[in-house]
Amino acid sequence: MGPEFLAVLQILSLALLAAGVLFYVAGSVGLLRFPDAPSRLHALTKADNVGLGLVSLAAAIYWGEPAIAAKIALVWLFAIISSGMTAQLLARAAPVADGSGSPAEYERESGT
Amino acid sequence: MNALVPLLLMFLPLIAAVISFALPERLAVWRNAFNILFAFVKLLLIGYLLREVEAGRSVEWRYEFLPGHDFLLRVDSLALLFVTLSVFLWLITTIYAIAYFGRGPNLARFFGFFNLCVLAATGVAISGTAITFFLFYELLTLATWPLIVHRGDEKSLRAGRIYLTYTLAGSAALLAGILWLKALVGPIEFTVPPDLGEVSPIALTLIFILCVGGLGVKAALVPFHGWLPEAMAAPAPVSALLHAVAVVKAGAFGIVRIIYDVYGVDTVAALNLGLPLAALASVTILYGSLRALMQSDLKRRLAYSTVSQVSYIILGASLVGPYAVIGGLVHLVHQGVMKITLFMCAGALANRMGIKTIADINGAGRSMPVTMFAFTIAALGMIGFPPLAGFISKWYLGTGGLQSGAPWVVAVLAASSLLNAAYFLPLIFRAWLLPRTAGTTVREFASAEDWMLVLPAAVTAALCVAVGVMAAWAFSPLGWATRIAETGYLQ
Amino acid sequence: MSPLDLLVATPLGFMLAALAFGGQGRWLILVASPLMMSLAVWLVFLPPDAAHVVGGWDLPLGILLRGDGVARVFVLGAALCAALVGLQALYEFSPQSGGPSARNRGFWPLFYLMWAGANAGFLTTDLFNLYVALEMVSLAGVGLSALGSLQAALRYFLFALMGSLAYLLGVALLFANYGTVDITLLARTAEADAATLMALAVMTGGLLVKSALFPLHGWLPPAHAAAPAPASALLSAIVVKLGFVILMRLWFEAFATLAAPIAVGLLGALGAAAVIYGSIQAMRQRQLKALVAYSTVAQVGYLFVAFPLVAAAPSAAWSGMTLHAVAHMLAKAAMFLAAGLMLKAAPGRDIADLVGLARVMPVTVTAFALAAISLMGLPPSGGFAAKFMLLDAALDQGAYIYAAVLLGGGLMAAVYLFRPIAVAFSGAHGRAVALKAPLAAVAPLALAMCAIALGFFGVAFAELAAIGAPWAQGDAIGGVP
Amino acid sequence: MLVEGGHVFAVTGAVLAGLGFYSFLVKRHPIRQLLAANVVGAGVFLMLGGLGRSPGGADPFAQALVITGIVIAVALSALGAAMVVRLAACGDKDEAPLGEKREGP
Amino acid sequence: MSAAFDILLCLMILATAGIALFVRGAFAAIAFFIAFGNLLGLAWLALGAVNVALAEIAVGAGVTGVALILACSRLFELGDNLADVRTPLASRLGSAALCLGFTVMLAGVVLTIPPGDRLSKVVAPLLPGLGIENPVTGVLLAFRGYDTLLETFVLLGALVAAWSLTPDASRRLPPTTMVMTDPTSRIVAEAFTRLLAPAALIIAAYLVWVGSDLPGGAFQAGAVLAGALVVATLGGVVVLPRLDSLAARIALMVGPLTFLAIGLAGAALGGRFLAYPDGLEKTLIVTIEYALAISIAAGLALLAIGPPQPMPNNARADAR
Repeated sequence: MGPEFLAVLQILSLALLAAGVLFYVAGSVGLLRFPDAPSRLHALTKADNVGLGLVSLAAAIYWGEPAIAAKIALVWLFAIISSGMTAQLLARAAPVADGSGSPAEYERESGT
Repeated sequence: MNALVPLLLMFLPLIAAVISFALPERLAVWRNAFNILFAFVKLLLIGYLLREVEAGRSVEWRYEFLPGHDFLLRVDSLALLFVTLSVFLWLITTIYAIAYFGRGPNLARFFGFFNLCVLAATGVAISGTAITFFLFYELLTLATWPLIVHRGDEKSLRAGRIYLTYTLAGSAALLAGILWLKALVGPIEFTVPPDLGEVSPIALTLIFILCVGGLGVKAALVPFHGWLPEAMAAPAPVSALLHAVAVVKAGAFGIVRIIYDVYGVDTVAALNLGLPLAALASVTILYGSLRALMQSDLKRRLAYSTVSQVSYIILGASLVGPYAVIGGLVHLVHQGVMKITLFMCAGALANRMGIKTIADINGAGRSMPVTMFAFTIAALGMIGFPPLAGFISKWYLGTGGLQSGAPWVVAVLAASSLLNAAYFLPLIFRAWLLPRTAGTTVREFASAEDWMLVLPAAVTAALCVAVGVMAAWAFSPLGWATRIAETGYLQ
Repeated sequence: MSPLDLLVATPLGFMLAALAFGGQGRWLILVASPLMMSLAVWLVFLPPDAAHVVGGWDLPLGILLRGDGVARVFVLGAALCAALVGLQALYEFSPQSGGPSARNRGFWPLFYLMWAGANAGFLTTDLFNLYVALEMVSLAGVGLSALGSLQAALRYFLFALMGSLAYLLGVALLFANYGTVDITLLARTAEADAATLMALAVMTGGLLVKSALFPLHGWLPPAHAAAPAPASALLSAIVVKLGFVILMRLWFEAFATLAAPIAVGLLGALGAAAVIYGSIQAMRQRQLKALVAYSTVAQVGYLFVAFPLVAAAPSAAWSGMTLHAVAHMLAKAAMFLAAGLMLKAAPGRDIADLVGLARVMPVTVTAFALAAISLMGLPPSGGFAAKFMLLDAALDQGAYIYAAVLLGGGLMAAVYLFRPIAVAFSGAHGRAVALKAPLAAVAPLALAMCAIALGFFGVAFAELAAIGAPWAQGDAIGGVP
Repeated sequence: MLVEGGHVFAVTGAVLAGLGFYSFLVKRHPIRQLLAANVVGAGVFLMLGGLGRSPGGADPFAQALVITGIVIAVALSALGAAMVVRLAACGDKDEAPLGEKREGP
Repeated sequence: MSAAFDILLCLMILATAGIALFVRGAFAAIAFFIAFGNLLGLAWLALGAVNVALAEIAVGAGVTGVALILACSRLFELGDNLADVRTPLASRLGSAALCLGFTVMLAGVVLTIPPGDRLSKVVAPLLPGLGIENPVTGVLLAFRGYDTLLETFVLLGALVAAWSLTPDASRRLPPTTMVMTDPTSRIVAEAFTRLLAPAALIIAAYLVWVGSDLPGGAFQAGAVLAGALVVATLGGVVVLPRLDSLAARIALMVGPLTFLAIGLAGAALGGRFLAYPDGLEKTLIVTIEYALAISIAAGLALLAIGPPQPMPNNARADAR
């Protein structure tokens, strides 16, 4: 594992980091620009999760030890699950931009 | 053993009070018996004390009450004079009160506080240090207030309010005076007069004004006498107790203590405070008699007469002459005896015949001869009719005034005697010589308990005469007062 | 096994027991009162230099528990108060007395929490531990006043919260500056630099809120007036005192050397203003418990009037100040309990409704009157002895204004305290109905009698309060030489 | 001048305390005041932590104080929130001092 | 370089705090307050205080945030629109001047105090005696064990005070049932809980165990468990018991009881109150920590959710 290999890893993690930040920015822009809650949720959950993935990958590479990498992966996993759950709940409750003030009508599963 | 007697003198009324508070109304007979028994035991204790003090043995009990301040109970000759008067008259007033009330509501409470008053009065008499005196002086206020508001109607509550306003303000002034003096010369013990040498005269004068002002409230000196006539709303035994024995005398006794035991006669003279005080006392004497003249209500007239009579004592104390001192001290006893008779008679008349105003008294002599006879003796004594009690004290006060170079004192005494005559003689005249006016119902000696109501007045009336006639006897109040004056204050 | 620890551990144990027993938890007081009283008495008779570090960890890391004079006196007073208030609460919060059961169940754990917090606060010399004790007491105080009126409790809660944060800010500054939060260490190393002065100022501000001194007293009257009688008795007697004791420790021990006379004078002035304001407000109240609550505001004023007197002549005024605090603790608890009972019997909550109560319930009215005598500072009560000592010290130092405030305060107290007593004595037959449980009046009477009895043991009290007092160790207090 | 690391956080803490105290005075609704109190608390703790910073890491004693402080702060805030809701739910109308009057005649 | 990060972080903290304090909407305020809490956690990390960072995020931002949000939602339903009534300008300016002065003075004073650790050199040599390496746990559980003991009782007291507010009417009700009203949302929450709960349990147990050597400890673990409990009640998986039910009371009291019992045992065995007999320190500390974790979890969860209320949604939840 020559020094130049390490340098490549450094560059790679920096690149991943930049990509991750890019996705975060996209998510934030989406948050600001989109008209109503569900669409904003869409922007946020999608962009930020990917951004988080890239950043954690960059961190994993930067640290290099497998134990830390595993922990970071675990963090990412929980983040994904919780953002998914919150997005679901928010979407159901948030009023749609059409001014009706009532939550979006999604098809209802029968028999729950 | 001697140290325990003053303590016992304190605890007896306390136990009597607790018993009175505790016993329910249906055991009233037991309560009355206990009260009389305890009063009688106190009298025996006084007898023992008389023998002890006569034999020159000191009787005192000391306990460090606050850091640097002692709680001292000491029975000296001056204290004994006041204690004997108050304990004896207390026994009589207890009997009178039992008869007067019979079966009323709240009597347990009445007799409880009645005994606490005894405790406070005896405490005032035998206190050895200024702090002890103040403690009992204040306790006296607290113990007498419930007696004034005993009936609980609006009039007595108002009287209670006025009484508190005057007395609490007065005691605040007294406390300030005592503590200020303590700050300058250290804790004050009565028979160990502090050396006021290096203390600035202005401070001493201010302290004197504070203390005498504070005590003057209870002694009903002119500007502070307002509460006394109002306190007439209280039942008769209370008025008798307040005027003849407890509250009023405590104030006068306090002034005597301040002048003789704290300042010393010569310091008072040096600060030339004696004369202004004498002048104030004289103004009170005249003002009291004048206002008494204008009263239509019997008890209010007696109240104003007390305002003027108590100032005789203060007049005596403030003059330098030896006879004036003796006159003042002996009047302490004589006024007590006479005034208590007047009030008990007035109470009996009101209780039995509903006599409230001067006009009602017409023809009372025929209906209640014994009471009216006692009333007449006491009234004559107040006027200063020889050989009764009043005459002796006025005589000594007059000669004392001349000795101390204040001839106007005699004029004041003469004028006040005239005024006394002006407001007492019509009463006697109406009672004996005028026919009874309609509207008064009387039970002529209907039941046995009447003798309990009338006997006390008769006894005290007899005392008025005895004190006057046997003045020369060594153990008479005059003899005792002379001995106090000679040993205590005239070196 | 030393009372210094047990005095805090036992009430905590009883709190857990009360929580465990739930409904029947109220009978625990019959065990707790005697036990705690004996611990308090045991503390009083410990050797003068009784002190030890909790868990054996030495300063500056550990916490020093010290049984000095102030601690013994206040712990004994608090034990007496809490024990008797507890007995009264046994009657007040019993199921047959009505009121929601959540309230009955909630009272006891909070009662023991307050007791433990007060004892912890009196015994420790560690500032952060004092913060936790303050929180325990304030929390219990808020909980108890919430049993009465929620509006007042919320207002008290917000005031107390801000007070604690201010106090905490001061502790943080001191720790950052000196590396210790222990009073005894601070007393040796404190010097008047910016951080210390700022810390002292901020902590004093917080503690003035806690002890309800005049401008910052807004939360006290509504909370005390609306709470049920045992709760307001505890609030007035114990909660207000802990803040004051901490201030005593700060100003006369930790920062004795840099307590400038102007600052102490300011506290004295605030105290005087509190006495006057509290008394005037009390005179204007129509409701009995509001009157008693405002009298607390006035009496707290007295304690701070004593500050400049102690700063100038510590040995003279120290016992006066402590005696006044303890006498007020006992008398105010008695008065609130008696007032609670009287209002149960009276048709309404106003003073005018107390007509004829003296005849209907003589024991309770006597307790109220005895407590009033002590609060007015009339002999032979403890209040009188305290006022006498303070007046003595004030006149010795020539502080005539403070002497006038002490005397005037006593007179004003007489005005507003005699009013309810006079109405109770008025004989016109009021619609009062006798209480079913005459035994309930035993607690206030016992407390009032203790307040009166204090008057006779002035000297013993002074010696006890002077044990380990900061000025007793030779260094003069305050900037005044 | 390079302000030492700890001072940055300490000053932030101080500013937080000031801001929180201002908001506590200005905002009238109890929930907002509760929030302000929490910010003041956080500020004080940050100040304590900042001043405890050293090359070897934060001072454990300060950390312990802060943790204890945080738990007490959360306990009080939750109690405050519960009281506000309870006050809004039932108001003070049925809160006539329960201890005073027995229900019924 | 890290100084720049610190300053940036502090600016963000001040910004979020400012918005949280002065924004008009109540929910926005609390949202920013939670963000402020998380940023504070980062600040504590920057200061190297990992224990405090955990506590700040889990307890400071987490539990307080949940409690405030729940309180606000209930206030909305009760019709209190949390409107921000404008205080008069005069008093606003006055308090602004007061607070500005106060802040400037405080900042000035803070700058005069040189940062540096105070007692870590005192703590370090004593740690081996206890058999634990994490100094914070050492201070919390041993050297300042008395503070921590009293503090757990404060938590318990706060809960009792909150629960003693419940009027009799809603005595029978469990703590305000928090179940999602919309069925599908409830399924989502339930699924999430089923996934999260075991992980939270393991993490909490790990946190307590590791607390004696690495950053962690009872309070942080308790907060994690409390979070899991709150989410569980959201999903309807768990119905939190009433305070007067035995289960709740045991869970709440186990922590303080064990701490007090061990403290008294130390005193009884000839030592002193809260003195751990040597040799047993680590085991005793860990047992206390586990007991505390349980009590803190139950306590914080019940506190965050608040006492039973005669609430509309309570009624509705029961109606179905």
